[in-house]
Amino acid sequence: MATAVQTVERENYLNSNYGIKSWLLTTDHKRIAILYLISITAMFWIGGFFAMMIRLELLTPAGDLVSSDTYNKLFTMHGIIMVFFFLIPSVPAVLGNFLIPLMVGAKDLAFPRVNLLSWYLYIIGGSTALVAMVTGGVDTGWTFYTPFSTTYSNTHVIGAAVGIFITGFSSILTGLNFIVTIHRMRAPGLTWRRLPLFCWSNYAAALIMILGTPVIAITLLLVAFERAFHIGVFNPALGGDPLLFQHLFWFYSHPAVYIMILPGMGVISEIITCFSRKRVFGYEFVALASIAIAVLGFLVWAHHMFVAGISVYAALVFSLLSYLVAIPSAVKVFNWTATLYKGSIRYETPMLYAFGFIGLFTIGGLTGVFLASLGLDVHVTDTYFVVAHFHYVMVGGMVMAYMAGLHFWWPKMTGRMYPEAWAKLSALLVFVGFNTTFFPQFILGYMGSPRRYHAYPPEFQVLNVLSTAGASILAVGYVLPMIYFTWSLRYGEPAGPNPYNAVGLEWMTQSPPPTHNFDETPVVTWEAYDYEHQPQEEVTVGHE
Amino acid sequence: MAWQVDGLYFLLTAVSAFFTLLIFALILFLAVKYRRSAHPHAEQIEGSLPLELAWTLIPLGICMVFFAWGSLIFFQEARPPKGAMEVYAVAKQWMWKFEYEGGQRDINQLHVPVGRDVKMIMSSQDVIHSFYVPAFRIKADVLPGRYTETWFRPTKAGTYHLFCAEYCGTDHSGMIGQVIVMEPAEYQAWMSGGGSSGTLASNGEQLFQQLGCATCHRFDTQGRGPNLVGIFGKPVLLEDGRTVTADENYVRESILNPGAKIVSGFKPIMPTFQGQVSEEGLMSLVAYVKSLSQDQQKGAVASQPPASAQ
Amino acid sequence: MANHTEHPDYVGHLIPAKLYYVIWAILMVGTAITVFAATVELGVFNIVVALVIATIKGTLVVLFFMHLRYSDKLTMVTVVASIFWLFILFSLTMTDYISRAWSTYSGH
Amino acid sequence: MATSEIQVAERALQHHFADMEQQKETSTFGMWMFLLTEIMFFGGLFCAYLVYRASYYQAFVEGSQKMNIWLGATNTAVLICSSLTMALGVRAAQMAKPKLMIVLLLITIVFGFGFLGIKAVEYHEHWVNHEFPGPNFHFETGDPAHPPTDPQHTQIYFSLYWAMTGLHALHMIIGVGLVTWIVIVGWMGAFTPEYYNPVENVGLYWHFVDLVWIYLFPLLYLISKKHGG
Repeated sequence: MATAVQTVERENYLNSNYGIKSWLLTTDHKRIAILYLISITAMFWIGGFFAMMIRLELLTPAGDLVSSDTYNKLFTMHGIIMVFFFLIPSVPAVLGNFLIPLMVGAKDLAFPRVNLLSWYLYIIGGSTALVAMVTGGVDTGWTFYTPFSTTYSNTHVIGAAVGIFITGFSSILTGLNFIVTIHRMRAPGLTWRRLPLFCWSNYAAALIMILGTPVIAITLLLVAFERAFHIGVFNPALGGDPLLFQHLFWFYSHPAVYIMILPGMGVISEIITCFSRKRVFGYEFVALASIAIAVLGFLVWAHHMFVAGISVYAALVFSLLSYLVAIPSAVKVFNWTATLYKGSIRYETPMLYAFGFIGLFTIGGLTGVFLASLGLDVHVTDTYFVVAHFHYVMVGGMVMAYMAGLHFWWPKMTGRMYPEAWAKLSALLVFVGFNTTFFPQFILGYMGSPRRYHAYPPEFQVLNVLSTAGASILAVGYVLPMIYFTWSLRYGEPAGPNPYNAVGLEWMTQSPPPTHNFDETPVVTWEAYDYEHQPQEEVTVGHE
Repeated sequence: MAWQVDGLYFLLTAVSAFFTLLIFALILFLAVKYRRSAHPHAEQIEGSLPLELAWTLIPLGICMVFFAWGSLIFFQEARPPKGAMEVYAVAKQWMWKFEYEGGQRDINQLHVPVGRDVKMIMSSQDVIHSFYVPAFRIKADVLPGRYTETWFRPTKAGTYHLFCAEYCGTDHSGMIGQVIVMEPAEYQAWMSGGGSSGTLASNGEQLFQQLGCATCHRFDTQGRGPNLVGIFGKPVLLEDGRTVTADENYVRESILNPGAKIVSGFKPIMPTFQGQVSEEGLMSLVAYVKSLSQDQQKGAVASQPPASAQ
Repeated sequence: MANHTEHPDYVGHLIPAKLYYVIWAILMVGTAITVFAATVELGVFNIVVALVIATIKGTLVVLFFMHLRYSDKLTMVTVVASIFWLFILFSLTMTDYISRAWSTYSGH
Repeated sequence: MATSEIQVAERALQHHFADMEQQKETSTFGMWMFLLTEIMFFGGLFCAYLVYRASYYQAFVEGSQKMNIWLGATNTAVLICSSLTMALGVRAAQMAKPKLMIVLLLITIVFGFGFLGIKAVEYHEHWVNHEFPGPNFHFETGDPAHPPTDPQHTQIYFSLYWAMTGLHALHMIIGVGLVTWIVIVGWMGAFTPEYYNPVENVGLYWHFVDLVWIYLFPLLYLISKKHGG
């Protein structure tokens, strides 16, 4: 490491100019991606801190560490921050922002200034929500169910709602930019059938962003107005229907789950192909499954409301549709697995995360089928079963994919390699820690432990202790990458343009890429994942 | 009910475990077999339509089986059998109040006899709560402004957890209680022990007189309001041509918001009783209106075979 | 006007001003009919008539004022998508509200 | 003339596009995508309207009868006229007639203010009649023979009326601001037949706002003339 290369680096997007202004007023998608990376990492740690407090409180059955009010605020803020300020922007706003123009061979996203605006909206929205949290917090749960949120809660609901409202527009603008970029900015020869699957899945997620987000924006605005002016669109005491709120809320918030997972699926498709050196099995099916998930995802929202008082016939319809959305996800899992067949597989860190993703997402997806089943849902909804299920999808799926992607493209983003051994260790810690934390919660849920409980009956303690123990392992698994990524910025080995010998336009430019991405506009004449024609020289960086 | 849910649960768990293990095993096997050192050159495979179809259609088929099964259970859970004993519940931050047909009241404790169907008719005074008894595998949200229902049939005496499952504010986790299932004889003894002041329906009748309902809702055809005898559970023709069933929610709405659904042939002259009747009062009025239809129903029920849990 | 068709695409289609006036006239007449129709009691058909006229007006605005008729397929797909997603939102929400009334069982 | 136009066009081409054609297609498509978002934004309110109107029809009828149909119809006409001048303005930009464009857009702005003025008169009327939802809400049908049947849900009608028309009016205000910006930039000679995307996009936005009103008018003002029985 002491012999770090001291030669003059080529000009790239990081060293083309310096100074705070060159960052805060940048319209370069790569710099905006870095801005997003820093902001969502901060949000991740804030949300993670709340999670740790929750787990510590749940070590004992009695509510002894924090008061019930504090506990309610903790899980609310954990939910709001993780969902709206970490998971939704994570892969799209960081990796998508950085990679989509590179992958389609463009100089930038279609609307660079809108992209910067989107980051500022994120910061303004995030700050608004954080101010609301610091000055007293919110205790409605991230779901803001009425009439509790409109009438009974005495906390800063309006601040949090307005924060999410503003951030919603950040998400809409990102999605809009992606869709327009993928439609209009592709390099010559890059047809839809040659498009990397990462672009396909981000495209699908972007569809949800622009179609779903406005609905929750207007809904939360109504909630804020109801609180401020005492009107009653959702308040039964004034003739409103609280279920209408739930319909409108879940119309976005269920598809939002797919905003979170779809880009992660894209990351996995890139990584699995690279490290098994194969074209993805059934490219069209994987690509179209993304779109199918995005569309079907809009048809299933009321499965969050099976016991909420909706009509049994509507429940039946939504249950049927919910089963359908499971199918394209299953198709993806099978195709990824089949891609390994007769491949030439290397176990680099991103691949380990990808294996973890497939396994955990399978569990998360299959337990989703339990929740789609009406008879079972009645018992397990609003229990720890649901908590475990969506953490398997969100953390086991999405965060694993995000970590996989971050490792995979870290050399591209920074020009430096991360330390492989430490990275493998942390991948292992995350996998073990995650399962120890959340698997017991499935059992807890079936035993009937309701969620959002500050204190619980003593018979649930053993599993809760196990869960908290797992959470500490998980925390170590997340702290490690934070340290070695920072370390690698200075001491990591220079990566070279293509350390994994991967295909894809993003690997055909230098690392880090120059401000204009490509010296000349690339012309694509090959299919996606064309590993057959990629020379298979031994990788020089790495440890095998 | 519980064993049906458990049966479905265990079968689905088995199927899920099978697929999870299949995927895990495949990944492990393929990752080891085709590791770079053993298999240095990948063979390119485009895909396979038969395989794609197989892993689209087989899961779809399995899903449809579980859909049908889960829905059957749900329909049973959603339809309280005829002749079930009725318990009224009012949820509020952060307690459960129960009222039995005999007029007895309970707080955070629900006493029921073994082997009888129990139908819960529930409403909330403030925010959304959820009535959850894990041992019976049932859960139903309790909403302000309307009634929701669920039912169960306890099969074993004992004390079971009762939880509020929908987050409802500060002391959500303290909104817990017990369902105490007793042997029928014991239950009878317990019921007669409470110092109740008349049945729920008779309380409702008193309220009916107090509020002056009887001046218009007379038991003949001369009243300015509809005659309430025998209407419960029957379809009602409305002024605007629609037909609704006179169920608990309809009676409730007619008291609180009389203008919303005017019975055909009557004028919208009834004042609202919003804010004048408590949730408990409303429930007793509903029970009273129900009792006005019971004489006819009794005969019908008696001639039917006893309601079963199917 | 004919020579404008030879313009390169990016100039956009130049629509004859006369067409704009015709559309405008139809929209104004449509508004008048809507107001008139509302004064006639048609029962449930009041809303049907009003929405049909509104939809005709809206279609004209989108097709001509917003140049959809002269736009590429992608723009048309966008418009269709917006209608489709509105339809999802409305119809699936109403699935619940319409069938709630059926959920009252008169025994079985 | 041709050279100066080409210069303008070159200045207008942003660095990341290959040519003007790609830039125009991209910006127009972006605008349509944005309108798609806007449709869903209003869609949430329309959905709430649909649900409550289906459930509490009579209450909605009584609320709608307090609307001033003539002001509403006038406003509809004003918006349609403004859409015409807007469309002609875009056409003028296409034909390289900047002065005509500016005149037409100024007329559009006048229509826009006209709409907002009439709306303000209506709002004032509702406000003094306590037809604003909240603690001060009070509803009378204005006909002693027909007292309000369901004032609680009429209040929901008014909540939605204020929310929907308020959101629409906000869009109008933004629209007037955008058209003003186009007029100023157009005055400075920024637009050519090769580069007028901003004019076109603001036009799309303006027509969209008109479109929303075309639905709002019958849904809010013209539910039924019949007095509830």
